[in-house]
Amino acid sequence: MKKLINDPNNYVEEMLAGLVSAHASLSLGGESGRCVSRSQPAPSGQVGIATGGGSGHLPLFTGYVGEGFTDACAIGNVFEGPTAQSCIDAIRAADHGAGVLCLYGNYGGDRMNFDTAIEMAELDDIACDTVLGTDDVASAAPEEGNKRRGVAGIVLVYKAAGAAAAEGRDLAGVAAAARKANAATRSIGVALAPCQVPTADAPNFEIADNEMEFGMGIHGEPGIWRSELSSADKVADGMLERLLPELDVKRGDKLCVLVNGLGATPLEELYILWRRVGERLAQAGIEYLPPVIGNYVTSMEMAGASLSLMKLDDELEALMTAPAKCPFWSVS
Amino acid sequence: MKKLINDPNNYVEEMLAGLVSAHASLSLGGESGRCVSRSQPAPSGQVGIATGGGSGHLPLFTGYVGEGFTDACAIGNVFEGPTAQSCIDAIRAADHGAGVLCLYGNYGGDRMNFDTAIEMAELDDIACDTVLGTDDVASAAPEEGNKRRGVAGIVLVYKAAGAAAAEGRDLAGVAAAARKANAATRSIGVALAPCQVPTADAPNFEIADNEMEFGMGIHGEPGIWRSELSSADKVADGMLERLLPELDVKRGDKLCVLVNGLGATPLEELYILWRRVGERLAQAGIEYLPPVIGNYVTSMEMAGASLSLMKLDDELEALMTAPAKCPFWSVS
Amino acid sequence: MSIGPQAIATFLERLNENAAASEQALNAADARLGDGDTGSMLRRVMAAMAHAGAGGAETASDAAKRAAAAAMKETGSSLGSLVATAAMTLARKAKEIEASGRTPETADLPMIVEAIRDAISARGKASVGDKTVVDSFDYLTRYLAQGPVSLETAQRAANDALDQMRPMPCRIGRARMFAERSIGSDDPGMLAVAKLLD
Amino acid sequence: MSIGPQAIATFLERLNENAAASEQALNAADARLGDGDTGSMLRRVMAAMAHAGAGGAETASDAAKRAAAAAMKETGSSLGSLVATAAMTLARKAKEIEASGRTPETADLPMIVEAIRDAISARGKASVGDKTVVDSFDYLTRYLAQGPVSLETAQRAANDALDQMRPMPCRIGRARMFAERSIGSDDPGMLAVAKLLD
Ligand SMILES: Nc1ncnc2c1ncn2[C@@H]1O[C@H](COP(=O)(O)OP(=O)(O)O)[C@@H](O)[C@H]1O
Ligand SMILES: Nc1ncnc2c1ncn2[C@@H]1O[C@H](COP(=O)(O)OP(=O)(O)O)[C@@H](O)[C@H]1O
Ligand SMILES: [Mg+2]
Ligand SMILES: [Mg+2]
Ligand SMILES: [Mg+2]
Ligand SMILES: [Mg+2]
Repeated sequence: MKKLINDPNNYVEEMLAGLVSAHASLSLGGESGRCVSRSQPAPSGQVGIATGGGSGHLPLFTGYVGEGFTDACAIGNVFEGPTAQSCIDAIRAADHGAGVLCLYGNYGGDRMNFDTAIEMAELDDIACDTVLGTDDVASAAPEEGNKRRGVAGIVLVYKAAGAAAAEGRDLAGVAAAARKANAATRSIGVALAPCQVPTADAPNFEIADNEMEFGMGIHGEPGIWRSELSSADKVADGMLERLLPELDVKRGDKLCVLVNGLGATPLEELYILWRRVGERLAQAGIEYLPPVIGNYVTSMEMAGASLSLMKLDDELEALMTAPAKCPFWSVS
Repeated sequence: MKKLINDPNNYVEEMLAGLVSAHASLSLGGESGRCVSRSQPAPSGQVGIATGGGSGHLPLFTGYVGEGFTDACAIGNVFEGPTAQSCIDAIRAADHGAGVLCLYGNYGGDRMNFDTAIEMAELDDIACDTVLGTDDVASAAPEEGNKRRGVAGIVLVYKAAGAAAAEGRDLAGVAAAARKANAATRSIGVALAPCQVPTADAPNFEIADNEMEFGMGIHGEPGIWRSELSSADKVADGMLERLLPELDVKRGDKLCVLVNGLGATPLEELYILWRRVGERLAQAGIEYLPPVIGNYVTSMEMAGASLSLMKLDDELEALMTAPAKCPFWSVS
Repeated sequence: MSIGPQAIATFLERLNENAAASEQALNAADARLGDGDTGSMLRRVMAAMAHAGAGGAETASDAAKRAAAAAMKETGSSLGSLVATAAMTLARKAKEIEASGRTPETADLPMIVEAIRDAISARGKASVGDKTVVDSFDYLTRYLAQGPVSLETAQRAANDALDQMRPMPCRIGRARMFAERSIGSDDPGMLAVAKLLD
Repeated sequence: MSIGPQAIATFLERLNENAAASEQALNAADARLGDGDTGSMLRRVMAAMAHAGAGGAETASDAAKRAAAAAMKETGSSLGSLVATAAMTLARKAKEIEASGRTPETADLPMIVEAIRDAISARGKASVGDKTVVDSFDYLTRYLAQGPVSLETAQRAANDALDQMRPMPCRIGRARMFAERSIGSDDPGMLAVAKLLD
C-alpha cells in the first residue's frame, strides 16, 4: 500500500501541523501538543464538548471542532486512543465555566484515558459528564447496546450535542441531548479493501478480489460476515435491513442519513449507494433530511462505505438543522 | 479493482440520480437527460456559465453548479466528452438572456461537442464565448500553453468566473475574468495507483509498488516521468519547482492554492503534503489565501494528489474570496 | 452499384463486428500514450450505429442520419464525435445526391470520402500530417480517387496510411508531449480505421 | 533481595527486548479478531519505558514513575494504557513502602502484583474471567502468593493463564461479537504478558 508521507513516525504530527495551518479556525496546543481546539472559543458560560480518538480517521475526530460542533479534541496515534494528558488538554480547552461533556467513541483505550482525565479535571472543579458513541450495530448484540463501539454515527451525535450546547443548555441538558441522539443512531459498514497503518509493514486485513466484509470495524476488525462482492443496491438493502428494525423505523418517521465513504471509495459510488437508500426509504414512506454524503469518517485508504441513520423527533430534528460550522460540515 | 456499483452500464445514470436526489440545489434535465443545472437559476440578465466533461471526476464537473460558480453542466460517459446534445442542453440551461460562457477543460471531444452546440445555440440567438481550462503543465510545453489540458485548476477558474458573473459583468467581462484566471493557474499531479473505468476489465495503467508517476493525466495518461515513490516533502518540492517559475511567482506575491486528492488518497496525506507546501511558500515570502484541500477533482479510485496554484492580483483575489456556494465548496 | 439503406446497414454491421473483434487491441494502442478507451468506446458506438435501424430507412441519407444520431447520442469522446461527423457528412452528401433525383452509388464514394476528410479535419482542428484519423481519410480519399473504388482499395489505403505515419511523431492531444515515444507506434484512431475496414 | 532503580531498569530492558522479538507474533494474534496492532504498540511503549531513565532515578518509586509517565505519553491504546496503569501502581506501592522507611524487595512482589491486578481491572472495567490481561495478573497474583517468588513462577503463571483461558470465549471489546471464534485462540494481551516474561 503506497502512501504519500514522510517518516511514518511523524505521520500524526505532520498531519496535525498541516491541518491547523490550513484551517485558521483550528488551533493545536495543550501540554501534550495533541489537542485541537477552536481558535475562537465558544462564549463563556456555554457547556463545552470535548472529544478524542485515534488518528487515521480524518475528518474525524479533529475536523469536527467548530461552532455548533465540538470544542476540543484529543488526538491519539493511528488507531490508538488519545493519551490521558491529551484528554485533560481537551477538557480544559473545552471548559467555558459551565462544565464539559466528554463525547467520544466507546473504545477501551479512549475510555480509560478520558476517565483518568475526568478525575483530574474534577480536581480542577470542572464538572464533567460522559456520553459514549455506540452506533456500530456489528460490534455487539442489541441487548448489549452499551457495549457497542462508535463509528460514523458519532458525527451526527456531535451535531446534535453541539447544537444543544450552542442553545445554552446546561451540562445535564447537553448530555441528555447527546444521549438521546446516540440512542437514536445506528451504523453499519462494508469494507472492500484494507488500509495500512503507516508504521506497519502489511495491510490491516486481507480480503479476496471478489469479496466484501459486512460490518467490519473502522480499524479493519472482522465484520459479521464476509461474502462475495454484491451490487451496490444489494449492499444498500442489506444495510437498511440491519438498521431500520433496530430503530423501529415506521412509515411517517423521519431520519437523518449519513452515507459515508471509508476513504478510497469514489464519491460516484456513494451516490449510487444513496440512490438506492433514498428510493427504498421513499417507497416505505419514510422521510429524511437532505442526506449527508461524503468521506466523513474514514480509515485512511480503506475502501468501502457505511450507512448511519438517526431517527428524529422534533427535538432532534431542530438540533440537526440548527446552523453550525466546522471545516468539514456546515449547516446553515 | 473493486467497485460498489450495479450494472457498469448504468454507472453514470445512477450516479446522477443519486447526486440530484441528494442535493436539492441541483436538477437533472435537458433533452439528453445529461445536464445538471441550478434548481434556482441565477437572475435573468446575468451571464451564464456552462461547463461539461466526462464522468468519473466527482465533484467535478457537476458538483460545481451553484451560486457564484457555474450554471449548468453537460455530463459525458466515464472519461468521454459530453455529447453535443448535452452541451446544447447546458448552454440553454445557463442562458439568462445575457449570453453564456462555455468554460471547460481543453479536451478534443469536449471541444468538438461544445463547438457544435455553440453553433446551434447561436442560431437560437444565445451569444456564446469559450474559455478552455489549460492548467496542466505536464500536457504541453509552456510555448504551447493553449494546447495544454485542463485538470484540477479549473475549479479555481470556475470560482473566479462565477464571481464575475454574479457581480453582473457582461459576457465579454466574464470571459475576460475566466481567461485571466486560467492564465494565472497551473497544476501538476502525481499518481500512485490507477483507477478502472467501470466497463473495463483492467485498471487504466499499471505502476509498480514502489513507483509514482509525476505529471500523469486525469485519465491515467502517462506523465513526465516515472520514478521511485519519494517522500511527501520531496513530491511537494518537485511540484512547486514546476509551478512557481511557470507563474513567475516572486516574494510578496499572493497565491490561491488547491491541494487536491485524486480519489483514494487519504485526507491525512493531503495535509502532510500541504504542510510542506505552506512552509516552503512562507519561507519564500509568498502569501496565500486559506488553502483549499480535499478531493475536488478526482479520477475515481486513483491514488495520488495534485497541486494547483493561481497567482492573484487584486481583481482575482476579490473574485476568489467573493461569497459562493455549491454542494462541494462554499466561500462566505 | 447503387447504395441504399440496406447497403449502409450491412456495412454498419460489418463495422460493428470488426469493432467488437478489435476492442482490446485498440484499447491497448490507446493505453500507450492515451487513456486506453478507444476500443471500448468504438465498440459501443458501432453497436449503437448498427442498431440504429438504418436498414429500415427510406433513403440512404436517412439511413446515414439515423446512424449519425445514434453515434452522437452514445458518446462525446474525440474519436466517437468524429465518427458521428463522418456519418453526418455521408448523410449530407447523400441528401444532395438524392435532391438531384438519383440514389447515391459507388462512384460517388471518392467525393463523399473527401468530404468526410474535410469535415473531420474542420471538426477536430487537425490537419493532414498530424497523425490522426484525418490522415487515414486523406489516404482513403487519394486512393479511391485513383480507383478502383472497392473495399480492397480502402483497406490498402488505411494500411498504407498506418505504415507511412508510424515513424512520424504525433502532433495532436496529450501524446504530443511524448512525440518521441509516439514515433514507431500506430495512432489508435488510424489503427481503428484499418481494423474496421478489415 | 531489594528492588532498586537499577533492578527496575534492567527488568524494563528485558521487557523491551522481548517486546521487540514478539512484535509480529502479537500483531498476528490481535489481527485475528482485533486491529492487529498489539505488538507494534507494545514495542513502542516498552522502548519508551526502557529509555525513560529509570536507572538514573533515586528511588524505586521514582524509577517506576518515570516508566509510567513514558508509557502514558506514548499511547492511549487499551493495552498501553493498562501497562501505564501497572507501572503507576508499582510506583504507588513502592512509594508506600519507601514512606515506611525501607526499600521494596522481592517479598513485596505478591502484594504489588495483586494491586496491579486490581488497578487494571478497575481501570479497564474487565473482571477475572473476561479473558484479558486481568486474568494473566490474576494467575500471577495467585502463583506468586503461593511462591516461590521468582521469574519462573511468573512465567508458569502467565503460561497457565493462557492455557486455561484459551478454550474460553472473550468477553471484552469487539471480539465479544465473535465469542465462538475467540474460543481456542489466545487473547493478544494475555499472550503479550507471557511473551514479555519469557
Ligand atoms: N482533434 C482530433 N482530430 C482528429 N482526430 C483526433 C483528434 N483527437 C483525437 N483524434 C483521433 O482519435 C483517437 C483517440 O480517440 P479516443 O480514444 O476516443 O480519444 P479520447 O480518449 O482522447 O477522447 C486518436 O488516436 C486520433 O486518431
Ligand atoms: N477493558 C480492558 N480491560 C482489560 N484488558 C483489556 C481491555 N481492553 C483491552 N484489553 C487487553 O488489551 C489487549 C488488546 O490491546 P490493544 O491491541 O492495544 O487494543 P486496541 O487495539 O483495541 O486498543 C486485549 O487482548 C486485552 O488483553
Ligand atoms: Mg488499536
Ligand atoms: Mg477518453
Ligand atoms: Mg482515448
Ligand atoms: Mg489492537
